[in-house]
Amino acid sequence: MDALSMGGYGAYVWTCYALGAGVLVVCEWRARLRHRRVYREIEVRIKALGDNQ
Amino acid sequence: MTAKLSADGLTLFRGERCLFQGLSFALNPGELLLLEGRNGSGKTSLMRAIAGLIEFEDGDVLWEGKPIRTNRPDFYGSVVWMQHRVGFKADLTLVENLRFESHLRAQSGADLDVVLKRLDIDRLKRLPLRSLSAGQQRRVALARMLLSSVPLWLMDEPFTNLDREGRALVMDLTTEHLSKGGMCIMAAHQDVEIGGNVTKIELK
Amino acid sequence: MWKFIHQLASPPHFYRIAPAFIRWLAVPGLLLIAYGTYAGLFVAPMDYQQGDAFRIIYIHVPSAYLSMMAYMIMAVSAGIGLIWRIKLSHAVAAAAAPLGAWFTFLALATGSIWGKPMWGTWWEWGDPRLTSELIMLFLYFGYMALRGAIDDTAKADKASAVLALVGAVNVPIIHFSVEWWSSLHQGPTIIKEGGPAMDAAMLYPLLAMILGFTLVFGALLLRRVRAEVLYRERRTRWVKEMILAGGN
Amino acid sequence: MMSEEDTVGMTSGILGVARRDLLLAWKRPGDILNPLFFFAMVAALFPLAIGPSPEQLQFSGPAVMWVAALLAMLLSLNSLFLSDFEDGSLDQMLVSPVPLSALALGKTLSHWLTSGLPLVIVSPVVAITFQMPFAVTGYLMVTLLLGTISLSLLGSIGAALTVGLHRGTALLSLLILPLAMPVLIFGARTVSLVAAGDGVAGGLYFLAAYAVLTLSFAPFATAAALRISNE
Repeated sequence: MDALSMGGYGAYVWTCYALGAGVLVVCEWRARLRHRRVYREIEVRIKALGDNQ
Repeated sequence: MTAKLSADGLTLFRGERCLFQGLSFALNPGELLLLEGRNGSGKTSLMRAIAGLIEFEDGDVLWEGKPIRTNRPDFYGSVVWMQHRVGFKADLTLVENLRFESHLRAQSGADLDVVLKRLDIDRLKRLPLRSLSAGQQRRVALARMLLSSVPLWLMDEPFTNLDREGRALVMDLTTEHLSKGGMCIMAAHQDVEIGGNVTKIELK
Repeated sequence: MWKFIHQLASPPHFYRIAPAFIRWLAVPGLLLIAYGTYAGLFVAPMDYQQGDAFRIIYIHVPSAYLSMMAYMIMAVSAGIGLIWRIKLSHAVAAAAAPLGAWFTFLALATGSIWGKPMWGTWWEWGDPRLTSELIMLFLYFGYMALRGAIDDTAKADKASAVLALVGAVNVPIIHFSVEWWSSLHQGPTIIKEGGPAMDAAMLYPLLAMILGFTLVFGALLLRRVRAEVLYRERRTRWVKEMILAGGN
Repeated sequence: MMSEEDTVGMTSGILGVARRDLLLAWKRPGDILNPLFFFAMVAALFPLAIGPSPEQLQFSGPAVMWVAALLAMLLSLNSLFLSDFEDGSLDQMLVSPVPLSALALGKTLSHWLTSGLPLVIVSPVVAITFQMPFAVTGYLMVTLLLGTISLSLLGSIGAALTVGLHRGTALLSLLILPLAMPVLIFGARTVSLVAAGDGVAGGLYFLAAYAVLTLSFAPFATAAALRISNE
């Protein structure tokens, strides 16, 4: 419990580490999301063009 | 012998659309290059690209054998550009507008009054450009070309807004320019009757 | 050497080999962060002035460093793209901006949280570093807004590259002027985050965190660049063939 | 008889464009006056918001006037290249042997003469309402004189980048304001320092050096941006 309370600064310290982890996760997630969206868009277009030809 | 102006393997995209691919041409003194095609076929884009205002996807336009992209001052010192938007200030008078031209490119030293008389706009000298009709503004743009002393005329749709008389005037002036060893690239969707050495490019 | 760079800069090749690079950056990076977090939180001794609150610097310093680093990467690759017309480097610049903005945000948030117990306020204008970071965030916003406002990718690349270069000239000046400005301010005394005489047990976790964050940043950057490359090459034959073959 | 180099050159390009734009401004005085009115009105908003206490006004005067000046400059920047872009004059400037950076510098020069310099000239009038002593007003004018040069030059880059874009005004502010912070900091703080009776040489040197620095790179950045924006 002592380790968690960080000499009374626990809330500040843990918030910062959570934020750090959060930013890393969000960046990774946004990058994957963007990739997936672009991929889908191209896939749909290629399929649609394939039907026309 | 290298041509004065030449192009090899030009490819141009506008947005997602490919306007043309692998286009080539050559132009020498006394010659006219005529770009034909319906509206929206990419004539204006090609003209703007030759003028160096937009970039080709592939290929280069060469002026005296050197790509214009890297030799802009050389090329631009020999060109005058006429397009749909005439490039004059509506608030300035005809004379004030033409006087500014001398800061942009070499002038032939031709007498202003003679040139304006020939174009039949000498009465409008002191009027601000906004009070001129579209056709009269086109004639002022022609005055810009006559007052300059450059060999290459780039004209995008020079006949727009001109009456029959005006169109004949453009053709006469161009023929005259070519006969003096000048060059011209013209984009037009009307029939053009210009004597001399004409090459045509049809855009689809 | 040149051939290697040229090959790497070819979009299909980059797209194929990027996942391997991402793995090789992310795994050691995450391991370093794990070690740094553990050692920083539980092993490093308490700072006698700041108490346990100083442990925030293990997040704050790497993110502040990366916010500058990302701007530099962005400006340099934008410059390369503008001068040598390498499409991949424009993609790198486009990918670096949002990441840089996120790390700048992290540096600001942690700096502000650190400031609360230290200065008693969430925001202290007297601290030049926080103020610089704030302006940095505005610079990133401007860059991304300009990119977002131009539809044509090639045009957006070139216009934003000019902005990135102008910004890069200004960043040191902004830094300097904020420094000068706060030196006039007679506010609360600012405790320096870690002096030169830092205990080894405090220093090693910090170095591990900086290196780990940098590696993970590299991995994130590559992942974003990969998505950018795919978008930019969407009309090409290799993308079509890859997607028809069900590749990833 | 002048040679070609004399008639079509850098100096002639800079001065020719500047003269044309000044002539245009002369025919449309509203373009000069509107930012000035804006400057005076923003400066008047603050006393109304802060309250009439002379001490407080005297204290916040330099900062308020500098912020107002910065916003007024920003307001006038939006139209810097817009009409040239719309009527095709920009095309004519691009297709010219005169370096585009020289023409851009000419435009910036006339922008400064029609928006920066008038601000400097009317600033003493506004300063009176802030109870600013004469000596301090003198320094305010000097910092504005040096600072607005940088603002015009930096602003021309932003104006060139955003010309032809929708939502141009808001975007322009977003691009330029962070870059303008050093000018604001040194401008406003230097005047505040004078008011407090401190030394000022450092701030003035910085503003002068920054003006020279922006003068050395802004025209080229503006030219590059114009070429890109006009595509």
